[in-house]
Amino acid sequence: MAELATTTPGGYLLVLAILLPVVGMILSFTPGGRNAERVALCSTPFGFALAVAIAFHVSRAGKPIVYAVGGLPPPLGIALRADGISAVMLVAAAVIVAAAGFYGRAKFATPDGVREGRASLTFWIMLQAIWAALNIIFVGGDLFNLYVALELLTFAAVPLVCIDGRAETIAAALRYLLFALFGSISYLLGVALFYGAHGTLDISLLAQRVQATPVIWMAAALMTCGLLAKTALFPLHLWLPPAHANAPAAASAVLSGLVVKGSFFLTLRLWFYVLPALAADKAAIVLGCLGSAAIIAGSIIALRQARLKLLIAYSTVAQIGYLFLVFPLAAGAQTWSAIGWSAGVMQILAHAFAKAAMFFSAGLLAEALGHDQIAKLGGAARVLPLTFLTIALGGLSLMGLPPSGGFSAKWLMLQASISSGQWLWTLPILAGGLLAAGYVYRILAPALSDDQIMSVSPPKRSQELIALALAAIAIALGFAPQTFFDFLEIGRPVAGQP
Amino acid sequence: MDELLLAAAGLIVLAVAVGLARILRGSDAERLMAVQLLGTGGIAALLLIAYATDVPGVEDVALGLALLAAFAATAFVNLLDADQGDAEA
Amino acid sequence: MSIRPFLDLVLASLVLGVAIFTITARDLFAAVVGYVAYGLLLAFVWIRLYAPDVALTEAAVGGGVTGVLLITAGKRLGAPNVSQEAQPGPGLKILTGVLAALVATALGAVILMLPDPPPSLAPEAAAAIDGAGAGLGNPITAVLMSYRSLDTMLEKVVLILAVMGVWSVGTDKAWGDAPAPLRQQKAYAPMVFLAQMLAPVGAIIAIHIFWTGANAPGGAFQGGALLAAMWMVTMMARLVEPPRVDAQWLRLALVAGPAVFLISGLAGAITAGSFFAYPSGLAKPIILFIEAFMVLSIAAALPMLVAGPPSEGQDQ
Amino acid sequence: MTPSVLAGLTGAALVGLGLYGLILHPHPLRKLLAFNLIGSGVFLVFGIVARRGAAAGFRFDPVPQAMVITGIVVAFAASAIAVALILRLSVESSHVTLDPEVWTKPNGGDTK
Amino acid sequence: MITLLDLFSIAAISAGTFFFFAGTVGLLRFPDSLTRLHALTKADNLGLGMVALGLIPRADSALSALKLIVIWALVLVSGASTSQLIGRALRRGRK
Repeated sequence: MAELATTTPGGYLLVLAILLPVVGMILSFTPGGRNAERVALCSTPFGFALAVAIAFHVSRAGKPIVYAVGGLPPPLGIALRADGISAVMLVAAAVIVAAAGFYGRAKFATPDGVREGRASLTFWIMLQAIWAALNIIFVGGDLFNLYVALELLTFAAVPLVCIDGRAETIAAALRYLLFALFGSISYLLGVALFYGAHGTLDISLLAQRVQATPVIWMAAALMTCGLLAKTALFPLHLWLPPAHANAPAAASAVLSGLVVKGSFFLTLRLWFYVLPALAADKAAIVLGCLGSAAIIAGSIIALRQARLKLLIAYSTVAQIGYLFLVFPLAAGAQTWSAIGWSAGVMQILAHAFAKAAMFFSAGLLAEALGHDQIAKLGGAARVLPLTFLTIALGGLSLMGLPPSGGFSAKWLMLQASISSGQWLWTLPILAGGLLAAGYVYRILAPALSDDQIMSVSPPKRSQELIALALAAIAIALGFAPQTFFDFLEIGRPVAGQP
Repeated sequence: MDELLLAAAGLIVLAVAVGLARILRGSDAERLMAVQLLGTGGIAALLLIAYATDVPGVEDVALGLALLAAFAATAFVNLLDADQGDAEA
Repeated sequence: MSIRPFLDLVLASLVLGVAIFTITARDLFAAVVGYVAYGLLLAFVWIRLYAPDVALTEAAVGGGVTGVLLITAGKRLGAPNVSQEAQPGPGLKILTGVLAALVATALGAVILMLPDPPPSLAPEAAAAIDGAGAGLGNPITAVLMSYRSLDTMLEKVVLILAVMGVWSVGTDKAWGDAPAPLRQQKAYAPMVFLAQMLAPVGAIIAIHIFWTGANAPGGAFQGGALLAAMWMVTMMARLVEPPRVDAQWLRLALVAGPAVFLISGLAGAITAGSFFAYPSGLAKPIILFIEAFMVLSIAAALPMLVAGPPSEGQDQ
Repeated sequence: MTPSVLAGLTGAALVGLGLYGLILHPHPLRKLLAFNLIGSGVFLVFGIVARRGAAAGFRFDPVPQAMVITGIVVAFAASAIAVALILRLSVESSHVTLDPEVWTKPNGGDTK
Repeated sequence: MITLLDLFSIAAISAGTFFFFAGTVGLLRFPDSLTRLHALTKADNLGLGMVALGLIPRADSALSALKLIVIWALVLVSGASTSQLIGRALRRGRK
């Protein structure tokens, strides 16, 4: 385990991946104005290159790459680590942030004749801050460092929700903030107990030291509870739909596609990396049940929404539910737990790309039609064919129809639940798919009808293509080769094996 | 001797804390007075603790508190009389 | 027989009493005032826990700056739209009470169960303090600036982000303008006098606390917070006005701390073989150099957080 | 009872108290106060962990104390953002409430 | 062994403690805001002043003694100004 505390080749890339968006933020903020946009957009290719380079190093080493910050290894210093899922998430974040940036140019470019605009500056800085926070979450190896990252993520996400300044969006942002603050403070309390019990916050050191004591159970419960509030798992989902539905499309995509995944990623880290020593079958079942409830409740409420963006936001609530099935399905060291693990990561990725594409499309549609009432979408597909193609492709993945990333994820989940003998989990998985088909049909059916509809303004082709590209990635994930799943296994701790 | 200083510190804190009952019932200005008294008493108690125990830096905490007590009171007074006269406030 | 246990008990019950008042008070403003008093009392608890650094931070931020922030907000919101709020029903109250009591009891029980002997990084920190550490007498400064430098740098980024977040809540039309002054009318003579007396003395004290922070309790954050308080006092006396949010010097001051930290962190890769490492022998001067800029950033950030978003027509 | 045990129990009580206020108070500023109470309770838990960790000639373990200082700064930043939102909400709308009923009308936009 | 200086300290600190008590009693028992304010300023200025005075002989460095004096002066200045401002606010409120 000592190898998890000392710097490995390529480890310096982890620091650079974190610092690039931080530097970008500072360079955007100081001169302000048009610079913010330039810096943000210029840094995305570099960030993507860094993420790919990290993935390359991880796959070549076949084990996690590590960097001890300041040359000071844990427990005193902070270590950064990237394993298979970190690398994959880094790449996904870079792609979606870049997409949101280029998509958001249409709305958030500083207008001519203005030196600096409120909404533009906020958008470009917060976008980079979200990116920085996510990168830390993906490679952070220290629970307190991860707390700072969680707060960074919150402070960046909340202003995006109320960027247009209507009272309704401010209330949504405030509610989001309060939920998120509760989440972080609960997480922090758990951190305090971890430190009190074992004198370190380094994930790999804790994994060796943790024993199933009441202190650790309490810490785990508090941290999980906090992270669930931030991930908006049912029944702590109340803040999500108004927040995600009211943000501008470019921001919604990042919030729904990436930000909630940040806190989910930490939940994964907590249970699979820090606490493998806990025989946590019951806790896993509780999380699985909450996930199932989220799938059913979220989908049913989504079916009843009148506004497209709210429908998509409730669909996020449901799709988050699937993620939590990972806990019962990937626990332990059986052969099926690897399948469950792959399914969970695949679901994160498929949903991230599909949902970002859907929100982009919803934004284009609202722009083009002047509203996003589902009841008034009659014939819209003829006016906006590319946008509806994107919605259809994204919907395909959400429903879990082949070929798509969503299908792979759900198929693997079904496999894992059957081969592990936990066949009850198949019910919410299948029911969720049917309900998703229902709400996607609700969007597509009127749009494909023969009604006449006038578009207020034609959508920008480049924006449509960006959305389509993301949807295409969600579909392409369905063709992921076995090497991809092997890559996800790198660094996955297996209970019972040191 | 140190115990004596500590006892004095305890008494002072207790005394000014009883004064906090003014927060329970009183006008806003009186609430402010109670907090101001708590601040001053707190500084006195901190000084006594600084001399009675060996925790380093307590003097500097008292110094900071003295600075901040004035600061909080200023803010408060500021609002008190912004209330009056200025209807737009 | 010492009187300390008795004093501790008194202190704990005071803290809890004021906390209960803050939660249960009818009047919003009374609750806010209670919170300020609570912040002051907490400083004592920190002294009892041998944490003067934290006590100073708690006094400066918990009692001082947060107090001003909340007092201002409480006053501006005023009473009318508060009391109409639907009060939760008794059933919900009991349910929540039970839940809160359960959480508190479980937490208390768990705290009593913390392992004995307790784990600690103090020996490692003591050993490292002369080595790669820094040569700093104050172990907390060493932890903040050396072992956990990444946290500290990010925390300053969080502050900039928070300033940006607060500014972003303003209106489009007001962007670039200054926040509303901390006081509407012209200040009275006693206020001006106080600010003129306090600010220079306070600035000296702030610098003293920052400077001793290398070896004794204190440090960049505490010094910066005191400096921030002094700037706010002068703004409340209308001796100076809040700056425009697009002022170049303000932006530079805000980013100075994290930027210098970042640059020296990057330079560490060349000069000391690792990001955020310090070349041996130069650690202390470099840390003080970075901290000086952090004081500047903190002193700029806290008042801007309190002052709120830019406000229209503040800049004729 | 040692001071650190007492402080720890106080911290636990503060967390419970704050939780009660956070859930029950309808007014966002009161919720914010409650959140700050929880925060200080959590910091106290860090404080006792630090105090218990006294070793090697130190009266305390510096690592958790440093974390508290970072935590206090972050909590303040959070309060500032929340206050800015609350004040803006009170300007934009006659009622300062987070009641979802008011805001998630199907039509969004206007609340009347 | 108790020296003369110790006696001085004890006397001064006891007096300081007394003034804090007096201040509290005044704040709670006096009939109106202005008289309560009056009680408060006594505690502020004299209470802290006596405590600081009592501690000065015990200071082990000139800097420590200076800090005591500065603290007192700070509280004196801010107490004087704020109580005047409070008084003004009270009077205007009453009109």
